[in-house]
Amino acid sequence: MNQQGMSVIVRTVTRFVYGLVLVFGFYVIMHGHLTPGGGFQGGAVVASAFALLLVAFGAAGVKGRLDKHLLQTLEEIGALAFLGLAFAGVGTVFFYNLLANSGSLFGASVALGPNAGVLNTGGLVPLMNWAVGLKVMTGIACIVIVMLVGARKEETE
Amino acid sequence: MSVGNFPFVIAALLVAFGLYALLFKRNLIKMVIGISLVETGVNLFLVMVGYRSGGAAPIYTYATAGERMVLPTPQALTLTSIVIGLATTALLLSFAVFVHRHYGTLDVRKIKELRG
Amino acid sequence: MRKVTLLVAFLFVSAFLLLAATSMRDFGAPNDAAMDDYFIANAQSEVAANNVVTAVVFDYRGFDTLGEATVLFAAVVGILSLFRKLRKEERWGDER
Amino acid sequence: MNALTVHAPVLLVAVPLLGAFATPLIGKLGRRTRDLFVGLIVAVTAALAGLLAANFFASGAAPSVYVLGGRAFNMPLPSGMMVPIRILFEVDGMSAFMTLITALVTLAGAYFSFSYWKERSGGSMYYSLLLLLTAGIFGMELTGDMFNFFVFLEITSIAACGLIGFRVWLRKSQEAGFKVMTLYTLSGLFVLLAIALLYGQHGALNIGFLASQIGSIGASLVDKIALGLLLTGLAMKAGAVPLHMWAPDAYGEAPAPMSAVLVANSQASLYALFRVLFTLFGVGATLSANGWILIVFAMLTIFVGVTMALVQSDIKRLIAYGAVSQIGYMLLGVGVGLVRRASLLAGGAALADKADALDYGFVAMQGGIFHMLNDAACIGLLFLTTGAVIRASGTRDLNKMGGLAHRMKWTTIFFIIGAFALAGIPPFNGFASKFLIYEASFKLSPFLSVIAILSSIMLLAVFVKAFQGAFLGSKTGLSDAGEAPFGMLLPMAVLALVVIAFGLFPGFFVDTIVTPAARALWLGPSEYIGAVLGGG
Repeated sequence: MNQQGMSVIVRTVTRFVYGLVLVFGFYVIMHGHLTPGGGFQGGAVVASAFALLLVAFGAAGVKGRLDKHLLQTLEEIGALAFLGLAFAGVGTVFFYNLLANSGSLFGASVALGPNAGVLNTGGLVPLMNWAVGLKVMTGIACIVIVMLVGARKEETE
Repeated sequence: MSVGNFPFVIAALLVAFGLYALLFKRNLIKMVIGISLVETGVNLFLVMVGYRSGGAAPIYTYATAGERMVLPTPQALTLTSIVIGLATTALLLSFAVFVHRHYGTLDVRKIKELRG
Repeated sequence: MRKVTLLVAFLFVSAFLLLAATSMRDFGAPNDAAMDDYFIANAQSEVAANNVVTAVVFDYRGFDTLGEATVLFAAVVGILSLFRKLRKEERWGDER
Repeated sequence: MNALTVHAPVLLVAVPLLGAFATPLIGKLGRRTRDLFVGLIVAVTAALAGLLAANFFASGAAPSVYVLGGRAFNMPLPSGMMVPIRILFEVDGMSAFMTLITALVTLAGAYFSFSYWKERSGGSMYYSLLLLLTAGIFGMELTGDMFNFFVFLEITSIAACGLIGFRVWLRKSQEAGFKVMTLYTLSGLFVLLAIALLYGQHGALNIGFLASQIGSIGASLVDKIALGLLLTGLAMKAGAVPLHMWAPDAYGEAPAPMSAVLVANSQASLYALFRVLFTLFGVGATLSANGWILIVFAMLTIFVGVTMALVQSDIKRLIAYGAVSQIGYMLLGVGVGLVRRASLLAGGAALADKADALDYGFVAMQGGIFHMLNDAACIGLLFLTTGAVIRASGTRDLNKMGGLAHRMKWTTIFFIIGAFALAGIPPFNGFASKFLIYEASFKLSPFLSVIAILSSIMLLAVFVKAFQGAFLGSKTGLSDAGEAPFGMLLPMAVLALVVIAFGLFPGFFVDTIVTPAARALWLGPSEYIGAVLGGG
């Protein structure tokens, strides 16, 4: 693997797969309260798509597309959003799930027992999934980029 | 057929292998691998603790009615500890990169300014 | 000398681990599952989430998840701080 | 109780976390704005800790709980259940006491950093890591849930290692970072394995519930192995000999104000060790043996710490070994208390009757716990002065320094105060707590007390050597050395005032804050359990 990335086969396959991996990651985050998965898992899947880009195109190839400062800012926003959602219930108790069964956004009640699942349930849980998903995808992508670029610098020195 | 507590022994063995790598390997990267092995062993142990024989995943979407479910808490704890393991491993590897930058080696026998 | 100490410590800890594993209860038969049965029975009515594990992660034990997100945040900040750009006066080896 | 008091425990963790998440964003607005923001967050956190402690010590010192995410903050059990379902925070005398220590040290460390770290790169990340470390320490001290404790332990580990390796231009700091992170992770994994064992045995994670289970059915073999793993992991994280290899590196290589905060971190692990020994395994385990294990740890720590300090020529590392030896005094005091408590329990005596200044076990506990506060203040002061000295002279080697007393009068005075206090010289606070420890351990075994006193005298010799090397002598080779700026002198002065105040009025502080803390451990788990499960 050189600075320019890997062979043309890998790059072509990456162009196809990249979008699919992203969509799958967002699906896992979105359906976290219904199916196996959640913010962390989906975020890791999306971050793996970023890592795939890095491996296939090399650090130079993604320079314009993945900016580490932007990623870091997004990560902080995700963290703040999660903390804010935790603070939302502080009228009762910190971390109180005030949207569950309330009838508003994500506030529908769920039929007890096995069912097909409704997306509009879970109260704060889906929102937290999104906050954590944003945090994890940008955080892991940030780690991968910084470590890859840092390690490169050492090789050329 | 009952398996007794044989699966727990497997997890303990994994932890022991990791400890061995951590204590007796001389390369920083191999030490990190040792730590990862210990982590994996502990996570495996944690998730095994929550198994209930014949149980299914604790998710109601399209589940069979009246099915036995395994304990959800250890799965949540394992999820948390996997992410923590990821974070520590990443930080350890970054330190290894910088140790290599300063000392030009990853051999612990040659990195010993902090003794005594 | 150092190697012998390490070997003794290693054997000691490993023996303890194996002892703990062999004297655990049987695999697949939890002693006391009151807490987890509560989660399984009430996650749908209290949190309105079908996935009990997610209900535990984000509601019942949400604070752990905040801590976990914080750990990841700390690692990102730590790694970014290691690979940051240094100023001119921060020379290699300055002890200040 | 008003809303602020109710939510104070969780705000103590949430406010520093908010600061940590927001600091890199606010840092984009410039250094002054960021420093103002961090200063505000740290001050608010310290005020909350003060509020929590004041409210707690005024209200007659019964443990209180805060249930995270429940329908009400004080309902740990859902109807019809015997197990707490949610994570909860539990404040008793000991945790309220510990939050005071942490608040004091972080306040001094953060405000010292504003001028110490002014011309350095990466300031936003530095303060972010500092606030994360603070939040982690507060979480460790307040939480009532085993796994939650582990999560906070890992937050402090990672944030601490980020700070230790922060000066990437020093090769030693990177070596220390790797070493400390390895050992912190290992200790964390030991704790996690112990938690898994306890969960497998009892199906719960709440400390109060586990304590009541262990107390009522007795500790099984697996429980005892879990206790062994917890002891090993937490002693490693606290830096007790023979598991201390990381401690001098960590304290020595971190930026000076952060070394002070790292000492608070070690003390939080020590607090957890005491919590495990007195609350989780407070009845139904081999108490006397645990006490003697603590005493052995303590004697080794005192002795090795002081002898290693004698041979150092690096001023920071010398003080780091001094800090290691002080951990031993705390362990000694509490270990003696644990042994005495076990013999009283075996004799069938009521512990509540013995919780006064007449029983040597309780006095030892008071001494050990009071020494935590004193040590945080004077070791913090010493690390801050060292930071000022290294900044002025550009070296850490005592053989190359000299004559700083001519240029840095105030720093010299603060160094003398800190050194005398740590070595246990009368009008300062170290004497007040060490005297209690000597007195009580003499009654258990004169040998312990003789070693402790001799080590203190050796420690004084160490500091005389350091003082002579750094401050006395002619003004040589230090062209740009001058007095530390006001921003650095002020936190030092605050800590020095604390040192003197605790030394002059020890009786008042022992009665108001130390005795409730010691009682909370001494009386065992029944009150702690009662706050969670009701009845008791």
